[in-house]
Amino acid sequence: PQMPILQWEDKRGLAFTKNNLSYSSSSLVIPVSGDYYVYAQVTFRGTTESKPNSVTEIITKVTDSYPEPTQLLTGKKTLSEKGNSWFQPIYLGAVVSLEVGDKLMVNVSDIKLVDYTKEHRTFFGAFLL
Amino acid sequence: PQMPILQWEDKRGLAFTKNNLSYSSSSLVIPVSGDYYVYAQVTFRGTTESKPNSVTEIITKVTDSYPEPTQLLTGKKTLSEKGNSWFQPIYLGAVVSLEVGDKLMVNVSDIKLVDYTKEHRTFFGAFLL
Amino acid sequence: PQMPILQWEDKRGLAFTKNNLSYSSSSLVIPVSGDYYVYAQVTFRGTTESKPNSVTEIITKVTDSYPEPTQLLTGKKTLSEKGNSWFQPIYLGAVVSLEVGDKLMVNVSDIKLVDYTKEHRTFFGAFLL
Amino acid sequence: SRPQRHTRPLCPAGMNWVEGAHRCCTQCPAGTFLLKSCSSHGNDTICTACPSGTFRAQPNTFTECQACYECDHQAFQSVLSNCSATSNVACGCESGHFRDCLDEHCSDFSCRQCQTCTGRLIQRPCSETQDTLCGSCKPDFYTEDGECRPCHMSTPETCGKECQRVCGSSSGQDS
Repeated sequence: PQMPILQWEDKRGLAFTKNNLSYSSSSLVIPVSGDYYVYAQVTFRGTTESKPNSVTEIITKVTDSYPEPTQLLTGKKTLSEKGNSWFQPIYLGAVVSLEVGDKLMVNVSDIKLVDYTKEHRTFFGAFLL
Repeated sequence: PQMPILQWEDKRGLAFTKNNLSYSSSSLVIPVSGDYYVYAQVTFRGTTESKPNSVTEIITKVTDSYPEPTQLLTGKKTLSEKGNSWFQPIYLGAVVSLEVGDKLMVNVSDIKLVDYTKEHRTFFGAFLL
Repeated sequence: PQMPILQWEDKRGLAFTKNNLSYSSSSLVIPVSGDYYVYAQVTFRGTTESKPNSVTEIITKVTDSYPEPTQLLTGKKTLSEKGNSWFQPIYLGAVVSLEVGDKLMVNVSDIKLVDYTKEHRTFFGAFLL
Repeated sequence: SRPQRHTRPLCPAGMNWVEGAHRCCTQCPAGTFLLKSCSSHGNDTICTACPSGTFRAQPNTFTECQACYECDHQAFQSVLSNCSATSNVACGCESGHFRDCLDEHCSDFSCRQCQTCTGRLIQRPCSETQDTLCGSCKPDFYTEDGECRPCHMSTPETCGKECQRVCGSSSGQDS
């Protein structure tokens, strides 16, 4: 079963899309085939009560021509925080070859643990080389 | 209250600036408006005595014409190390739209905990897309 | 003593090389002098028995004209996980000036602890700006 | 040659130097941002209101407004004041709760319930940033394994020092 998919703000504040790289239904849609540097940071946070063993962030690609999503980049971290609140950022970034129409999305192990409160803590993007 | 601002070496060793991206008074100064990939890693380190609850790294933008800095990217991590010494690197990177004259800087929660001893552990940079 | 050097898959799955950036004997070989964004993520993982105090990832440059490798980027993290198994990803990325013929490689503190099981967890790359 | 320092003439209050127009142009007031910059041949800055969910607290020549923060429901925060076009959201705790700050900046905190000091004197009441500080047992209460319990005539062992008043008056009546 695929992990929950994050939704993103694509216009307000620091967020923007350009050069036909568009955002729709939780995905960045690739406008032209080529090599892209794709990156995302998710800040996970919670209290001791809501502390899982680990948190995971995955950047995934969905292609019309293939039924299953492809995992491109994965960051998995076990947690050992003791205090009553914890913070764990995971940054991922790499060059991947993409085709026009491919969709990029970010999956996380638990959406409730994602820090959505400040736009500079959790972000996602891509640029054509 | 803004967090302390890190100072950087911009000429010696691996450090360099070019294409008019200049460094002055702790900031990278943007020479031409456009989209930049901005990144920084700070390695925090200390002993158990000097271990805070958390460490934070923020990449900030300052503009002459606006009194308040804008936080662009933030990495915040709670610490749970037990041993007598601890290390915690935080890497941040993303594309941001910048205007000519904007200044980029790196703020940290505690300057005393920053590992400045080796240039390959703590670094900061940007490039125009 | 240099830390162990990781070996990489350069053709199958998500891996690829192009624009004459070639891979041979554990290194990316630089085809043309210039500024490159170099990056790598290593996911370390193990069980409590095999848990060291810390894990380290270093991106290193070897140049024919200089006998010793140069450390370009380093990520060092102390571990405090308690559970029976632990995961710790370390991402590094920055712009470095390279000469034609320079070789880039990734060193790790302990090869046995590197998660090589999934290509999206541990990866290495570079692109010319 | 001496590196040419990027010098900019100082603009009068309420105006900013705009490189493109090579002149000072009026700033957009707080709550708005720059829709169209002024031009070198006369027309002035055109501003427009910050879209909902964003704000600008100061006059500016920015091409976007800052995204509002959100209060952290996972940390039981509540909204003290909503984000407006000119001010960010302000988050706090509901009454009967205090801010358990992660660090001295307290930019991140979780709201935790104030202690109720059952059977104890309140040494320092619960405040926004500090839990209640409970003191010793109230009069007519006695301590038993860390708890403060009310003195009762019926239970003989409570007629120790703390409960003299309750037990004292009752024994007076019996004799």
